[in-house]
Amino acid sequence: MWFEQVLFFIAGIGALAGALGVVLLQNPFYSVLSLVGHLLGLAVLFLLLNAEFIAAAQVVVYAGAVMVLYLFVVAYIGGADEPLRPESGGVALFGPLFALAIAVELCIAFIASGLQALDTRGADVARPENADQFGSPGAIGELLLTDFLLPFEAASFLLLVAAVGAVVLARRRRGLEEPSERPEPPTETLEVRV
Amino acid sequence: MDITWYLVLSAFVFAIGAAGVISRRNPLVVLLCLELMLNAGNLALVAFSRMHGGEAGQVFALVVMVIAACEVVIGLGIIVAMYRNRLPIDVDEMSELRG
Amino acid sequence: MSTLIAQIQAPHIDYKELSPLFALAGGSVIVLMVGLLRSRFVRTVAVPALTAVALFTAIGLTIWIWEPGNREPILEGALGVDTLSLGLSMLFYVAGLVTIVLSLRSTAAEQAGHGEYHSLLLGSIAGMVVLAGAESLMTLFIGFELLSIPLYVLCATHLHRRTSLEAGLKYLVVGSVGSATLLYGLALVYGATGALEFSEISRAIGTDAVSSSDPLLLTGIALCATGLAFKASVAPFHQWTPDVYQGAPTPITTFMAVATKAAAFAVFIRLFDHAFGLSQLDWGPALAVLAAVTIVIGNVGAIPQRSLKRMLAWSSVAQAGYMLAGVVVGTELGVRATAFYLAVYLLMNVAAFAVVIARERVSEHGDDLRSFENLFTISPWLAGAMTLAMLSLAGFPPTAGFIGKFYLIDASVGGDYTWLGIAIVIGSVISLVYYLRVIAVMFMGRYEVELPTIPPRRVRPVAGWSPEADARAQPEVLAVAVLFAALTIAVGVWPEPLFDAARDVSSALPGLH
Amino acid sequence: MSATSYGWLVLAFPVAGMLIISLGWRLLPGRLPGWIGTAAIFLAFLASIGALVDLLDHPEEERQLVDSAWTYAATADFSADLAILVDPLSVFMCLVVSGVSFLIHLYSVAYMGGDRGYARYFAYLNFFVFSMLLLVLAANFLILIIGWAFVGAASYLLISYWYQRETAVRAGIKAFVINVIGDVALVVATFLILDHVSSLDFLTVFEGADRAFGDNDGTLIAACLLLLVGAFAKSAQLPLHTWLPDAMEGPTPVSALIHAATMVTAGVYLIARMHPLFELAPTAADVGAIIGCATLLFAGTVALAVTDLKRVIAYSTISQIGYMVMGASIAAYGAGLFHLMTHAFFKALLFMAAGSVIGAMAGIQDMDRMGGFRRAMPFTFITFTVGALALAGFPLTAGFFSKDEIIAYAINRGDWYVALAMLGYVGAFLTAFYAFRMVFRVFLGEAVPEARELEQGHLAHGEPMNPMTGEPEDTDVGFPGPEHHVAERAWSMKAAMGPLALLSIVGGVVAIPGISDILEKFLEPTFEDSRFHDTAPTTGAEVWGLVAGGVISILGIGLAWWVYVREPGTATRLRERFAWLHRFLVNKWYFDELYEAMFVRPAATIGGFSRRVIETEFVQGTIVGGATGIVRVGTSVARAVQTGYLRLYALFLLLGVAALTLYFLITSS
Amino acid sequence: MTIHLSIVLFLPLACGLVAARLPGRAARSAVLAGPLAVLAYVIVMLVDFETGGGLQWVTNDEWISELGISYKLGVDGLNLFLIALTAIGWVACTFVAAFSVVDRPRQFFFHLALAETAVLGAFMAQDLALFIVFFDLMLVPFYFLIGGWGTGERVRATTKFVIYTLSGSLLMMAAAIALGVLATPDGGEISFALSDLANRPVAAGSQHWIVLLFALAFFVKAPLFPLHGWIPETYRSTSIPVLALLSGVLSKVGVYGFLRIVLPVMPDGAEYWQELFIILAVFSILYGSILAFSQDNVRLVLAYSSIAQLGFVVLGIFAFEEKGAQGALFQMLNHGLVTVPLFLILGVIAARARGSESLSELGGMAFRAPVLAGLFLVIALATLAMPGSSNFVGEILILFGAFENQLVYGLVAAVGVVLAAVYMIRLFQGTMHGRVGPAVESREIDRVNLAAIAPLVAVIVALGVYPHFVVDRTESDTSQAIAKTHAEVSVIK
Repeated sequence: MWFEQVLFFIAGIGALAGALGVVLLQNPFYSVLSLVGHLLGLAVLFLLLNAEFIAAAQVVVYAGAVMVLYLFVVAYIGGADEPLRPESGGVALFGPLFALAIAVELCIAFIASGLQALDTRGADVARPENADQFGSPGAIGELLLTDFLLPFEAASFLLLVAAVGAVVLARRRRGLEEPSERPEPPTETLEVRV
Repeated sequence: MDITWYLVLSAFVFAIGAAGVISRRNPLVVLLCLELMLNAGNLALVAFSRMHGGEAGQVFALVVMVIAACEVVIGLGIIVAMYRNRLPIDVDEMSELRG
Repeated sequence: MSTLIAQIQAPHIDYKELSPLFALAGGSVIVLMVGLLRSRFVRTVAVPALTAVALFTAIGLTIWIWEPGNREPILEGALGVDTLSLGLSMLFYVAGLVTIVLSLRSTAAEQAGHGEYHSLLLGSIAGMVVLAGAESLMTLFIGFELLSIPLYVLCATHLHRRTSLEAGLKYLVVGSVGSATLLYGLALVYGATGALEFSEISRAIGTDAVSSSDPLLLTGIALCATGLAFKASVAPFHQWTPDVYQGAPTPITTFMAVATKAAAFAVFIRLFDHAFGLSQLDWGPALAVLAAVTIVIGNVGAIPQRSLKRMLAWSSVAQAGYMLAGVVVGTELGVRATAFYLAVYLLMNVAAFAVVIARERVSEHGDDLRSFENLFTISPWLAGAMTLAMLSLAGFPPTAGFIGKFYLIDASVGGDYTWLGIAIVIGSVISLVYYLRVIAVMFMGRYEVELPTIPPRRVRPVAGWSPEADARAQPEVLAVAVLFAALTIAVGVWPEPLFDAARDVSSALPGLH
Repeated sequence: MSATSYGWLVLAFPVAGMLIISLGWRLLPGRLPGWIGTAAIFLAFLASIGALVDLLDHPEEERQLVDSAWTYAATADFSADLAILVDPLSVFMCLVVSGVSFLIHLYSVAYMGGDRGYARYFAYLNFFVFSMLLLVLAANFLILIIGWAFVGAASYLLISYWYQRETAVRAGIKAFVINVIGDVALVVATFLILDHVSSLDFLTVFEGADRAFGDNDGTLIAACLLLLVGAFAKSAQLPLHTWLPDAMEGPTPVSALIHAATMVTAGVYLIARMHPLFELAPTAADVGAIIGCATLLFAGTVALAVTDLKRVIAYSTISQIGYMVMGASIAAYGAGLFHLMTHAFFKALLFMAAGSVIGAMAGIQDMDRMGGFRRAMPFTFITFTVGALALAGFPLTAGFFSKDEIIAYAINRGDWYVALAMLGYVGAFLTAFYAFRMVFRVFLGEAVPEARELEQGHLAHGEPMNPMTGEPEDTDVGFPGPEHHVAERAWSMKAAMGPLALLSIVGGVVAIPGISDILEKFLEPTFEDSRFHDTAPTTGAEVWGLVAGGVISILGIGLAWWVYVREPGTATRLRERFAWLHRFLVNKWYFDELYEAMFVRPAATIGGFSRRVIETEFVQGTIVGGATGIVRVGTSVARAVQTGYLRLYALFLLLGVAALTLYFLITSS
Repeated sequence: MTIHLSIVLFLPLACGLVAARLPGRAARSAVLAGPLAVLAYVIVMLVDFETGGGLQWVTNDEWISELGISYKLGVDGLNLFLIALTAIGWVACTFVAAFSVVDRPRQFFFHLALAETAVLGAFMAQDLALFIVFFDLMLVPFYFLIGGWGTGERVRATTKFVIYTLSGSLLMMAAAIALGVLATPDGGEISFALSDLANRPVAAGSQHWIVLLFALAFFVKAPLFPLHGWIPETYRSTSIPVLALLSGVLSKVGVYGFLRIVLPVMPDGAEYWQELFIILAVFSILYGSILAFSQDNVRLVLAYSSIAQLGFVVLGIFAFEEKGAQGALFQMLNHGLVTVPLFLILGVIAARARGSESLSELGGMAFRAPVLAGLFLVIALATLAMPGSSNFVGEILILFGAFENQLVYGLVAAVGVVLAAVYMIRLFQGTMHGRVGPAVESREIDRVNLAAIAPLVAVIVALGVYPHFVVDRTESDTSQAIAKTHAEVSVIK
């Protein structure tokens, strides 16, 4: 199965690179773009895992719509370059360190785990011809309407709520542009005993 | 390819996202990093669903995408509101509440 | 295609059991629509009224479907509609009602638009109900987000106020990190057990498929714990709490303080004491340590606070620690104690926050301690309510707080976590410093009371300059304060009913000893 | 009426007097309180006589009557009634106490006439008499201790009666504390006895003692020594004597009554009362004897040097009680009590006379400032001289018989007791000397201005001042008050001193060797069980002893005459010659300084130390401060971490995740 | 006749509530009504009390079955006289307060009344949890009374007082719960009723630490060295009537707990710590006395003297000997009876010295106030356990009890008796005798205080004449309380 392996490595490296790009690129604009790359890489990986529908959704909805939204906002507020701040040394140093630690711990968990299945290519998901294949839109759709009806409905409701929220936050209002009308309070310098 | 490979990959994506949240100051990028972390979760879910041979994980992943989108929307909304209030778009400037 | 449709047999939907959720979701939509009407009356009176109606309906339905004992989850094992979820949902509803009342004159509602404001509130409550009833990992996560996302917005609804936005952003970012961690944990659990339903998971754990202390499983549990601990603001995942509580509009703070915590603990109980029950020996000690740390951190953190909201935030951290003790022991008694304390916690905090709101709306010091100077002479009722709330939080008899602490210590001792009981005690001793200070300020005036120094920086007392300050007298706030203060006493003297409720709640979980 | 009911009456009258006076003090005009008090005591005296008469009706062996009013306190094996024991000893004491007290009350009626606290004075005085009678009538240890402490309290109150005098106040607390030490010793002794005999009643204990304790049993010795401590504290024996000289701060009648005639002799009574125990523990008894002997010598020497009139008498009291303690300790109970009685007579007399003199001196007590009062106040002169003669044991006076009987007993006991006897004679010589040192210096020689003024017929009124420190005082409280009195002018004082003078002369008749042994016979029932019953000296021996004693006392008086009258300069020359000795004696052997250094100052130091160091450093600093410190540290940490920087929060969140995961990985199999 | 303890218990609170609504004059009488009614009830109790009859007038109702907490009240020899003490003390202090100028009188008297209810409850409670409830409830009114009507650094003082006491009592709560849980047999219902706990012995091992935590709470309350850190500030800044109750009555609740709870329920634990506690007690006696006579402020003299006095009480209890326990119980009553008037007199004195309370400025007051001096004298002599006072009976019983098995400690404690004489006489002379102090203008005691103090003095004297009245009624129950403990005889003796 060399073909699959090659594809995995290409896609995996792509995904990792995209992720790193998000973090390391200074201009948010480029960060967004590299995230798109990352998503595409993931999509390929999903395909390798026989998740066609998810892969498709990933590309269409995520890499497409959501990222466009991002780009709009970036454009709206003008994504200025931001140097990775040198002075907050503690954060700059420990952040990656802890992140790495977590990654390592997770890997240890995967490797040390007693589950045999981890070291297989996964269960046999071959199905009879007339039925929907594993991960196909039909299968997912069926699940959404049967087993996972509640999450499905809840998710839709969540989308509604999120929309409302977005409206609340981003709607233009009178008096929002000019700074708040009440005067700044005097700086309090009470001297009180500790 | 063994499932473990995918999981390890997801673990590293998760870590990268976390590192990004910690080290980036631009809230927009911070949101992107959050996306990364969620995607790592997605990858793990899909991988596991492949491992167990049930689509539940995939459906979960789908739901997560929805949720991720919602978070993005709200996040962007807050950022826009900040921008409207002429607040600096920099998480380090948002440190009035402390102590 | 038609054949395909034919194959799908739609799941049986038990509308009776889902009715409260429908009430909430429907309510939120209706409120949203009504809120679009222009008339001021509609927006300021009808909308809150409708919201209240929705909540009362939910309460009524909940009582209607109330049935103790362990019950099968509905919708293919997605949602558990049992006394555990129903009982705690009651707390959400009450918290929601309180929030409505407290927001009546709040400028936050004005700015967000009453319709949106209230529909978001209902949405969040719906999320809580889902979360409390979650019987599968997916439901859990979705409920988690459905509860959080509206809150992110609500925190930021004081769009004029920088701190409000700051609170919103902080809550969003840190919260998303938390939920991402939770998600990853859920993924790992799914991977380890191959199931999403809690019942399946608990069945899977310990079988030859996965041992009760498999690294993958435990790592998953660890990440889940982190996520939930974050929501329950358990140290060291508590840091967002003070900032967000302080920055958010006070009615929302009230709601978060009481309802979110309840939801978080609901799912804590369900996930850990039910799904992961078999690994209790593994996660018990860890969570116990977390609880102890939380108790200490929360209490010492509250001592130097001048902003009441901030102080209450820290104290809520400490309280989370107390309640976690009830979860840790993983016994039925523990569940009862936690549930009981959640209710008591609601009473005490609502009373306290109501007084804070009443003050910050009239005093130029906002929620700073100084706005409580000699409150007793200014408004004895407010002072009385605050005093009772503080005494109860500090655990003085004959208030509910005393019974609650007693119950928790009882549980932790019964669960062989005596040292945790001692930790609770030590925590309460430390807490006296700041609770008593509030009382002293109200009754004995500040001229002798030692106030903590404000942090060494240019400080702008948040609420002191919050738009709340220009509101008029608020009888409804006073009423809330007095009512809940009275309840703390009532429960303290006659806790039996609440005990029965707690007993029902705990009866929902099978296999607890 | 039975003897016991007389006994209750003896107690009742003084109480009644006290209550009437103290509750009605506002209403009682002029000297009425004084008369009420005096009457009360007189009735008590009559009641004692009644008791005596009734007791004599009983046959010898039935002369120990106990009567209990009610259970005072009873739990477990501890049980005490409020009960009195009427037996010859207690009746004898009652007679002496109430009799002398009556006369002194009579004296005080006039003497204290000018004092603002007149009613308070008599209330206290009645309270004292009541306490003293309770002490002697007590039928068990608890009641004894109560009386014991009551007399201490009364003495305290009367010592610092002129409470605006710093010296009086200080003397008061000194006396009180030393008395309490005695009380505590008694309590512990009582416990030891109760623990073995499991009873508090005297008679039961005395019967059970020889069964409960072996001969010279260690515990019993301890108990008896503790009893002795109690006795010494009360009777001002070494080393607990220091309070008595200071007690002279009290009004002179008080010194006469409490600090000479009655209370201070309670120690002797105690030893006599406890004789069954002491005889079982001879070691303890010997200790008592030795200390008594030491005390009588020590006090005698000091009395030679001190010039304050009242203090000289005080030291002579200490010394005389030394004789009694010695006597009682060597089983010469009769003799000891005999001397107790005679001493009560002549010492009270001496004090009264001294009081009269001090009155004439307008409150001055220093002998160096006195002289030549012979003509000015003849009555005082005579009575004082009589008292001095009795004190000096001049042949045929009361003191002559009583003192020498004790010494005779000592000789008769043989072996080393003889040494005690010899020292007793030395003491007798000193006594005779200082007794007449007073007489000669006060009444003979140049007449001082006050004396001459008195001869002109009016009393001297000096500036009111503290006789000790000489600092001026306000007259409203503190002697001499607006006016003051001398025997020559107040008949009641005369009426009190006359009988005493008579008794000092003829008091001896109750026990003259070979002629009368009334006292012996009367006390027989109490002491018949004494194992030294037959060691009483023969009449012949006693007569020889009397001769020796007489000679010695005459020699002493003669020497005093030679030093102070014949060659007036001698005293000063001696003083220069032996300056060091004189300083040593004038400073009372530096006992006060010693105690100051040993107890008072250390206590103060410890107090200061604990206040400054333990309280502040340990209790407040370490315990309180430590706890708060820890909390404070935690607070600052929690606050420092709460930086408000979102990214740091995320950082800590991740840190938590990492740590938690790590823990779980470690626990995982 | 039957006495409903609940009525006795809640009467003061009821009257306090009523008084808080009435106008000034009526309020005063309403305020006095509560304590007086309680006193009347108590007198009936004393008459009606059946000697050696065990628990009497028991009220026993379910309260919180879930937690096994029952509302059980009862009176026996152990608490009969402490209840009486509470009643008397409150009458006296409320009376004095009612006739003196108090700002915000209604609040003040409400808290005073609440405090009486709490204290009575703590004494009557026959259920461990109920005891703790009242034990903690006591703090609330006193927090306000000290902080709201005190002087000087009052808030600091009251905070310190409450935190100090509560840290003790909360630990005790944890220990109590542990006790209840551990005592519950498998399948049995948890119960905190003392009668049940006494019949459900806990393993000696766990008794040890439980007793330690209990002792912590009680020693803080008493207080005993070294847990008396709250004493100086609190005593300095508490108003007189409150302080009289705080020192005279409240301090007894803790030591009472030993007799009521610790010894009967956890004898092994008590024995385990006997030596340590006795040492603490003896040290407190000496330490308290020494500090008492090296203080200049009268309040502090009394403060430290009470440390010494309670040291005696603890010594008596932990002698594990009938006489000792008997004396301890008696001494609790006596100390309360003398402390309350002592503080009231201090108030009178301060009123005559322009508020000065330091011995260096006082003195010579007896001159124009003989009655005051007389009362003070009697009380002072009683305080220093003058033979003939009931304090002496108490103390001698304690000492005898200590001598029985702990002779050496007993002897050391006996030194404390002498020291007591020193500081009390010093106090009496420093205020009444000596030259008239600079700040003093000597006036006779006023009628109100006279009316409050004289009866107390009468009681003191009466008990001195007939102490058996108390001993007789308490004897059987005290011996019951210590029956389970066996003192191991220390090497000496």
